[in-house]
Amino acid sequence: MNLKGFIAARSIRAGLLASAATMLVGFAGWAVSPAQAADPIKIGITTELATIPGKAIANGAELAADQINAAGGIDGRQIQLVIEDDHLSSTDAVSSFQRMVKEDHVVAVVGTFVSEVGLALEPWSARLHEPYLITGAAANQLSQFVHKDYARNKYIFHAYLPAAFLAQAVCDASHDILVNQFHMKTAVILSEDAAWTQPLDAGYQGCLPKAGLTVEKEIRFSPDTTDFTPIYQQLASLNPNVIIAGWAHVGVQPTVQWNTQHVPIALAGINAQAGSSQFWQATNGGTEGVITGNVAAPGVAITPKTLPFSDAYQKKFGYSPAYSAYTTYDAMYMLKDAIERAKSTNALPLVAALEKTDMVGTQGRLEFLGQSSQFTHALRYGPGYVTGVAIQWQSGQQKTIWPLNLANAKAEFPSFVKLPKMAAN
Amino acid sequence: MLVLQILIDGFAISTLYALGALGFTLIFGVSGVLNLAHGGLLVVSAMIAYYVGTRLGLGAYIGAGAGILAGIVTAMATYLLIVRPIQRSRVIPARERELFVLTGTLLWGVMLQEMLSYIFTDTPITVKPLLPGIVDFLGVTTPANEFITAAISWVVLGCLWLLVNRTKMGKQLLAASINPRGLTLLGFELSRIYLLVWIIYGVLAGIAGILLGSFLGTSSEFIPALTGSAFSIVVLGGLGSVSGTLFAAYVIGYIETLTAYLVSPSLRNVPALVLLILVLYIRPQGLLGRR
Amino acid sequence: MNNGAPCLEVTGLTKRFGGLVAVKGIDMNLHRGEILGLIGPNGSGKSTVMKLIMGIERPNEGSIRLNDLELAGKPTHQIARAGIGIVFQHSRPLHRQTVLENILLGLLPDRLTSLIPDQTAIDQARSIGERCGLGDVLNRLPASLPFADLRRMEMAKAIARDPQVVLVDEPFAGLTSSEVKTFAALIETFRDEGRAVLLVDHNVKSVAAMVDRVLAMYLGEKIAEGSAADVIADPTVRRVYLGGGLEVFYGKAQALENIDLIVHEREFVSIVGLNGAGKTTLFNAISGLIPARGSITWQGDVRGKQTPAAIARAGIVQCPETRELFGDMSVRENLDLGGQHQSKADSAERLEWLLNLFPILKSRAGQAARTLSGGEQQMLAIARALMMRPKLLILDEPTLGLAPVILGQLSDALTILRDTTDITVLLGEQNVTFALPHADRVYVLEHGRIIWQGPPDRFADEAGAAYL
Amino acid sequence: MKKFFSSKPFILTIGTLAIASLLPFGVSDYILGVLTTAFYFAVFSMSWDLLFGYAGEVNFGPTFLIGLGAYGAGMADSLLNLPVPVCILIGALAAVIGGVALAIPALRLTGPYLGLITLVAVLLLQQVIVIFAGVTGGEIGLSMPDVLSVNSAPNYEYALAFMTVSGAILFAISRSNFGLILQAAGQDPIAARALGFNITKHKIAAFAISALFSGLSGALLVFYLGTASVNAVVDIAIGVRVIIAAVLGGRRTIIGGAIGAIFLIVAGEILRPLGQLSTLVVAIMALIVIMVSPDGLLGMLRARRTT
Repeated sequence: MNLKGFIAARSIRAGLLASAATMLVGFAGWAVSPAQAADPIKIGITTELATIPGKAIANGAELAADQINAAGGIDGRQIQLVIEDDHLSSTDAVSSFQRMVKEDHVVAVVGTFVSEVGLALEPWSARLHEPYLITGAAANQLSQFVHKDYARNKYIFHAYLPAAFLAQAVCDASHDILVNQFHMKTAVILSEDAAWTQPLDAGYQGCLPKAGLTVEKEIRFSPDTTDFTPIYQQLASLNPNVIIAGWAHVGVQPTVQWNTQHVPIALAGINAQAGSSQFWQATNGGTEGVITGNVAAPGVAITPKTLPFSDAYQKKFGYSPAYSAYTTYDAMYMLKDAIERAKSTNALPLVAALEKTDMVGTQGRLEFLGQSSQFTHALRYGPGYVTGVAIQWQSGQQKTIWPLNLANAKAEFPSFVKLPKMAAN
Repeated sequence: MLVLQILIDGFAISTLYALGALGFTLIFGVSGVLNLAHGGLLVVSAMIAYYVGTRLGLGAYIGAGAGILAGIVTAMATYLLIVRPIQRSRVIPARERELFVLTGTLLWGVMLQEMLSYIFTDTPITVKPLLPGIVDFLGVTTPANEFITAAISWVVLGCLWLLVNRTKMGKQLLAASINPRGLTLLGFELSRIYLLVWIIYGVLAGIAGILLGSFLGTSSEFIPALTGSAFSIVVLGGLGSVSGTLFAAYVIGYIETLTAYLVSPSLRNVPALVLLILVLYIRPQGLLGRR
Repeated sequence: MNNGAPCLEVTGLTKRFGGLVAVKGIDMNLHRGEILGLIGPNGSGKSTVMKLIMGIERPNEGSIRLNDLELAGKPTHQIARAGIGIVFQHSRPLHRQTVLENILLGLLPDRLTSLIPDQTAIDQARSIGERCGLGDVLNRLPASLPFADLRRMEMAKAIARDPQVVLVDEPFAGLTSSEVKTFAALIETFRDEGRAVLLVDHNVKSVAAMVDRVLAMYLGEKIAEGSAADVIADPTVRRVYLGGGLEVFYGKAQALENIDLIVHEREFVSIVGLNGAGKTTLFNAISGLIPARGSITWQGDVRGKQTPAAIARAGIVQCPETRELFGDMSVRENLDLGGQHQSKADSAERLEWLLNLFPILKSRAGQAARTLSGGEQQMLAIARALMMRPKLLILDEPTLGLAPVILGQLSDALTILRDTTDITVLLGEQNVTFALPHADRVYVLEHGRIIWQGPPDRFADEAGAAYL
Repeated sequence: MKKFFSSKPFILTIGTLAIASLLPFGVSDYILGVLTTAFYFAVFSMSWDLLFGYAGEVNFGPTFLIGLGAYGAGMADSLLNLPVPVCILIGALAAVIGGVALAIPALRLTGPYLGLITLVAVLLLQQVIVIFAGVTGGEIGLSMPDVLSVNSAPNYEYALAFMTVSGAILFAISRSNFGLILQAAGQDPIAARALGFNITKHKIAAFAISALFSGLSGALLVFYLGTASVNAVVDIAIGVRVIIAAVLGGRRTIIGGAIGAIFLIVAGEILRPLGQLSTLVVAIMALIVIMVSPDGLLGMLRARRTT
């Protein structure tokens, strides 16, 4: 094997002695390290470390791994995480996915909250027969991909809710809060023009009227929009009761501008960044009164596992978990459970075991949909399973307002929001 | 009503564009440098202002001061670490220096972006506005911060005008942009003048970054787009022409606002890009450029 | 010699740039085996004529016919293919390719599909190179060649395609006297091969020995045509040239050889030399604008490494031939910048004094510098330099392109300056009639060397022949 | 010519390529995967160098051409279900058309102005992709039914062969009569015209050739990745990488582009343990290299040989 000498010769010629040394070590590492007898169970995490939800994925996985290892591991074997930053690039993600599979021989890969990255990785999961659990991205296409060619793509699990279910959750919450409590009647859908919001908007269009809100208009804007004034001015003239959002790429700017311009319309829907505990500071408090769907909320015991998790997370990292931390933490436990039931880390038995998952996680009861659903291998949505929560920012804190049985606060809106006159009861 | 809304909103956004691009055009006019790390300067200032003002809780004004300081420091670093070494390099042939300054500042912009995303993550933040609340102006509700932003921008523009036209130092800057050799012959050290321009650039970028950050938010991911938009405005107005830059900023600002109001918010950027291509075809020296 | 039909026939050639008429109705014939000199001072339009013939600029009117083929308005590459070659004064060679490959470039077909040069073309390039005196350096890279060889290479490229007409722009600029001779011989071989050659230059003197005919231009129009002797004798030409007005060039490859020069305190020293002799280079070396070997002693001390600005502040102030005014700033602002190193009072006093010395500037104080006439600009440049209170004032070609009446004013000002102040002056001039009256001593510079020095009264006898 | 085939750099290159072609027998799939991406980037950089280094055209938007190739091929596959080679040809064709469209302003504009046009072209393409999300997949990206191969070794060999052939062709073009004329036109367009060359024709051809290889490489890259997305093939950051790679490797050499691209990607992988900071360190290294040796890595090699 000639590689070491060859690379070394070139680098030193290149005169970059410092980097040559690094290279040499690096390549030597690559070239010699053989597939080690996998005593620990390796799990790959692909994520975007410079973002809040991306970092939360890594944190959630780390916390789960620590707890599982401390409790004796999986059938006595320790979990070892391989965390790779894909820098929000699908190219980097594909290359690190391959590295984790081929070099580290990870049992499964978990991660990404970016649909684009998830979609790029899915074909590789199928091609390399590598179980892959997506824990933050929401596009419908992610699980539809499995449905389209189950035999090939069965290795992929969408361990989060597809956009269509997220829309349903928003409608359900809107019905209970906005319509029943505040007598709202009209809504405008305001989504960033992105592929994940297409099924979301379609879902909104379908379920909002059933929930009691007439959709007056659907506005889609470019995700690189920075100035939302024209949109809010236009909305003000339509004068609906509520804005139902579909935001993930944007968040801070429309929220801040909604607040600074005193847009007299309530803001609800999915405002993904508002799910983060840092959102209050990022918006300088502009998020006061904003409602968003989220998987869980601080201090709310959706299941007996929710609070212990968020407390441990807060203790370990010093801040509260973003939604993707819950999903990733749960995904790790689903993997542990499946490996133990399958008594194997091989792909096919593991997939079969994952399909039979039925456990209680931090978000609710976890079960994957079957082949017959168009969202094959997505989490089951509905009361008793995963529904998510609706939270509202109140005085710098995220309060849960829905589901009603879990609520720790009543919804209230900033003074500049014009509410419909309460009908005399 | 709609007309007034478009006028007000377009004015605010255009003024911000103008301020953001001003330093870029100034540094090109005086020292011939196209700084492709421009967006980095704006975002560094905004991030520091946010960190000091909001995270450390020292308030909007102290935050803004820290942000401007950060702008100056970053501008100096750009000049002293990147631009000047390339300009003075013996190994880089003279006629390729421009390309190397472009490549060097481009890499510097990447470095700033990576450092910021490492320290502050990519998540967008907003700088604490100097003045909260809203104003009802002839029936159009507008955030007070928008007026403050426009007012500060115009005060800064006015100060710059006074500096250039009414002070000894300004005369030197003007002379350097017209004829650097002539200035050398009169016994002025160009190196000192360039240093000075970079400091002024830092102040301008700092203020622009903070105002942008309080109005539209900021994130390390915005750096390339901010550089791009400053570049477009400056080329559209005519490279190195301050009045051209102001004019182009208003053209782009209003075209975007009109599109957003009258056509569709999601097509907001398209007409401006098309206009840019058309202008470059028909009048490559820009709207108000000489040459 | 001029038998038969002309090979290049230019009639009524006119070119306007906006409102400016650069070339006005020029007629010109060029025969095979003939060298025609096209001369004219700066801005006379001679270079534009050359560009119009080559198609680099598009004429507004007139025709350019090569053997009855109309070329006016055609793109450059078609004109080149039709049989006209050009030797540019400044051209960027391919610096990663050898001299041979550079010459070969001129022989390549204009087709995308031709990939490998054929052997005959390579042989041809080699023989052209050898004919142009490049035989020894064919395999070297242009960067390693002396300036003269680069010019040879440009010549070789231009004749590679065997053109009937060769246009040469300032063939001798920047060359030493021995090189001038070999270049003249080379250009004469073009004529002997039956080509028509058009030499474009500033003055008759440099091309007189080899041209068959000369055509003189001024302000876009033909002012004289005939033999070199006739044109020199022509009263219009004399009038134009006595006004000075020869072209400037800058950044040209030019060397100074072992210049020893002394200027005493309160002395007025003139350096005379033709354009391209090296005056500007010398001054720029003194001002520290370009690096030079050797030493410069100033007020008793050998000068170390100093920036040009520090040198200026120390008292050596140059007023360059390009004037380097701040065109968009007012006269007053230009002057104020010169006075910024002094206290306000000193500066104001100096300004007062200067405005008396150049009264015209007083009435122009608020005007932008670039709107001034040439003479006024020159006065402003001198005045601005004087604002610095120089110990040594270097004046480089102050008479460049000025009308005689302005020369008088300038001359008067210099006289006042000499009589009323302690100033030391180093004047570079090619206009001898201006340079001599003021001077205490005179140096003559030619091709980068000092060839004569002495008092002005001996100049006419000992060194004047070359100038008058 | 003969001399060229027996020259030291040529033998070195052939030797390197020969060793590279044997790598699948000795190294892990992962190294192959990294090098596969690097090889496609190498072609991007080499194509860019033909335009910039030779024709002197400042193209700030190489990803306009790459993106057209990638999306042309990707959409042909996902919408029309055409066979893979046909898709790749369609992608290449789309890129060539884009290249010629870009050449038209290039004939009128130079320097920063052309740079801006090329940059705007990228932004417009990005907008178009987002606006027509229905057929392009929008910001999520296009998932493609077909890939070149599932296994690393064949993917690697395809990429290596493609890079070698493209590099050889681009290198030959740069050294041909055409390349010589192009270089003359880039250095001094007026002088080139005065020597009898129709530089308009040559420049358009240069844009077309550069676009052809960028487009082919973009198309192959998406068939390797199995997905076409804005942030993989259109984003300005990708274009910046391509340019930095070419400058880092050494301009006006063609081969330098390949060396720079492979260096950047391999260095990025080696520095992966630094996590988020790896890009920062690579940028610092690139900056140091171009400041110390403006002719890039290849220039360093050359300097070493001559001293």
